[in-house]
Amino acid sequence: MSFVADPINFIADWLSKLLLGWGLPPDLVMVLLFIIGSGLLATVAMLWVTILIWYERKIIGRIQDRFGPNRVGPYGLFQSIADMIKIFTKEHISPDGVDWFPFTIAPIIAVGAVLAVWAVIPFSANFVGTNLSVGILFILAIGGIGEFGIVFGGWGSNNKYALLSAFRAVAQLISYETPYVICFLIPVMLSGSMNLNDIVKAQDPWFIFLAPLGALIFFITSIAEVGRTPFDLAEAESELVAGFNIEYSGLKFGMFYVGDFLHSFTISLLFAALFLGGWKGPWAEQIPVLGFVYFFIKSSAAYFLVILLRASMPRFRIDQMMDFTWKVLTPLSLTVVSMTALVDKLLPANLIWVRIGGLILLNIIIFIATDRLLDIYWKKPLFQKNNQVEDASKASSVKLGAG
Amino acid sequence: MIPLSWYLIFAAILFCIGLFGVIARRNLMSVLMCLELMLNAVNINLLSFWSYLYGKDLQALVFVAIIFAAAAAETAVGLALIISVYRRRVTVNANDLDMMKG
Amino acid sequence: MFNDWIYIAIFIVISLFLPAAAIMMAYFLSPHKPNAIKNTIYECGVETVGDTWVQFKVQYYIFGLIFLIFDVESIFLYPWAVAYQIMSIYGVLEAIAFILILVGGLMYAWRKGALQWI
Amino acid sequence: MSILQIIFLLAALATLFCAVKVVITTRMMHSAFWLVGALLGIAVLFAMLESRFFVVVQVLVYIGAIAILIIFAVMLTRKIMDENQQRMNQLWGLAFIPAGGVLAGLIYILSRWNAFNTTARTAPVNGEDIEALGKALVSPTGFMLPFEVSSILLLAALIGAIFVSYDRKGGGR
Repeated sequence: MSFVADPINFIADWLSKLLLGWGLPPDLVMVLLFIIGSGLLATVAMLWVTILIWYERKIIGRIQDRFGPNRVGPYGLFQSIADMIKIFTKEHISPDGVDWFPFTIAPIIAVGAVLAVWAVIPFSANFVGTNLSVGILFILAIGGIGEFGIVFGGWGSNNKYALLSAFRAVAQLISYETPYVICFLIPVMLSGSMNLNDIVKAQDPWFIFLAPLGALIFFITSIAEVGRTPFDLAEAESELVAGFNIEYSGLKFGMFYVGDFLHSFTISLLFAALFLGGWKGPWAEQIPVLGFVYFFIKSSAAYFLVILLRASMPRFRIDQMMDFTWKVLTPLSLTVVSMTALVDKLLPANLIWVRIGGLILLNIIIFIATDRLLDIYWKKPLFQKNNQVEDASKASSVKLGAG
Repeated sequence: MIPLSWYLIFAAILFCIGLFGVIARRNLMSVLMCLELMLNAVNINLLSFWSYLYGKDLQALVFVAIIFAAAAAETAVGLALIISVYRRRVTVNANDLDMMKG
Repeated sequence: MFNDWIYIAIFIVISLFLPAAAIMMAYFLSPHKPNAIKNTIYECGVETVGDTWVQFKVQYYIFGLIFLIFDVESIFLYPWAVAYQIMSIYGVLEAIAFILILVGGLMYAWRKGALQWI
Repeated sequence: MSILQIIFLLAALATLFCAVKVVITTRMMHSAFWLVGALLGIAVLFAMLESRFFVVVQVLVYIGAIAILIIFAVMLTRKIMDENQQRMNQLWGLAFIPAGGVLAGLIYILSRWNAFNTTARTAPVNGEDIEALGKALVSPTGFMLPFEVSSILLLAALIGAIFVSYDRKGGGR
């Protein structure tokens, strides 16, 4: 193992040998290495947010025919650092009658619950925080804790707008979590493991080729989980004054912002790891640094798509949004999971091209059938006659067509 | 190593705290939360028996999964009943529900 | 091995500690000049009367309910998905029956109009 | 005392403290928040029992779904729950008798059992075998019946809860 091929494990080995050489007990050395490693990873993730904000502002600026930040540093690269220094010196106002503990802990949970996901993401063949055998469910569970950041924030603020929008946000999150949880079944099923590194290793054809519809639903629902445009109803400025974080100021507000950006990059990482082959690529097994680069490129591409959607889509209306998840995405994801399971079992596992062809054909059939059903449903509602339903299904058929 | 008895005593205490709450609290919501505590105590018991005595078997695990499903069903129906009662009577206190009294 | 949980615990503690430390640092760096007007709760127009009680719809509960049922379904479906590679076609058919039974519940909610956001 | 024992005691005491707070807190919302704390503590204990799957399931289902549902229901029925309400029944002291009796009886019966103080684990060290669990869930000689019955249980709960709580006109208050 040379330094160039795999610097992180090289340094870790060197450090553990050094510490063991000092006569420390092995358990203590392990815990120390864990603390150093996770501390570095979490710090890098937090600082990475400044780059993300710069990247997003630059791209959105270009899309809107502006320059974006271009004053501080080369290409405006230090703009977010300047913003960070500014927000550090802003006053923390805690209004009268706040519920102190939930109010304080809400921004911490909002960031921590996103950051904790990074513990199980495989960044390269042998650089992964921990090989937790239930990694997928861990990610889902951490997402469930993230909802409490919003509930605590809304409840603790002692403000009716904050409370109302917090519960709207949570209703949205849990509604989109239903197809999200079901979609996670597809990579687990195709790889036979819940360990993220095993899932990446099992992607001989990338899973996006075996389950394109699953990847699409995953992408849509994970954007809704973050709460970005077009699903940013939680902080719809024109409807609910500012969302659940209205009473927050200073860095406490900034932490919600940081959590938001970090979350949208984290879903790009997950999308790349689950459907785009993660760190897989030519010679990635031998030279782990290459795997890191591949993973970075793939997740940046996914992040670019997320930003593109934000820049080009208008916001949903809340009833359309709820209809879209409950009446389109949930039945569709259940269909995709069960049909993929059935067809993949019937196809011979060793003929790789037959498998890809069969599954893509299946996905196309399901897609066309959904499109037809939505058309029929739009003209003549299946279960009830209501104008709002027609609007919603129209919107969702347009959405599916665009996706 | 931790002896099995610690887990069992812990689960027993948790169960009894839940039982006390179920009997003593007036508010139906609170009664439901205490029921959740009792179900969790049962789950701890099952998993500790699995971990210490029957590690090779799957019965305990399936049982825990079924208890999760039962807890979910119980919460769903219980909360629905509470909401419905609240709508009709504008109270969620167990003592005030006396419509069956002659 | 227990090591994984130790790592996860350390990571969670650190990922809660970092934002907390940043907020603490900002708290000491920032000015503190509270006054009565600044500390009031944000309102459009008049002040809040009484507790911040808002009208709540049963819709929130219905969505939470359906989500709960599908979440519990995942307890059974995730082990099934892990074992998918080594099971026969009958196992897949049973899981499809399992899913279909739950879709019946979704259809009931749909027909009842409970999925409609009012 | 080993480090594991100290971790166990800390987690257990925190869980019991949260459980007591669930029982004695007057504001329902705070009670629900304490319940979340107790559930997290129980997840830590599951992790100490070498279970992998049920730790995350505990967090996913209990905290992510059931606690959220309880919080929604608390919000729905919140109007009459202010602090000046009486939180206990009139004769709440009497509840100590069954609770204490059950506790004493349980500990007495358990302490007469041989395996009570065993420390040897039989569970696999890297968590439960999820693959075997999944295979057993759908095999006719395994747990096929509980698997399908639980889906019917969930269906019944869903239909029943919607039937009871949903009111077509206006959707409730």
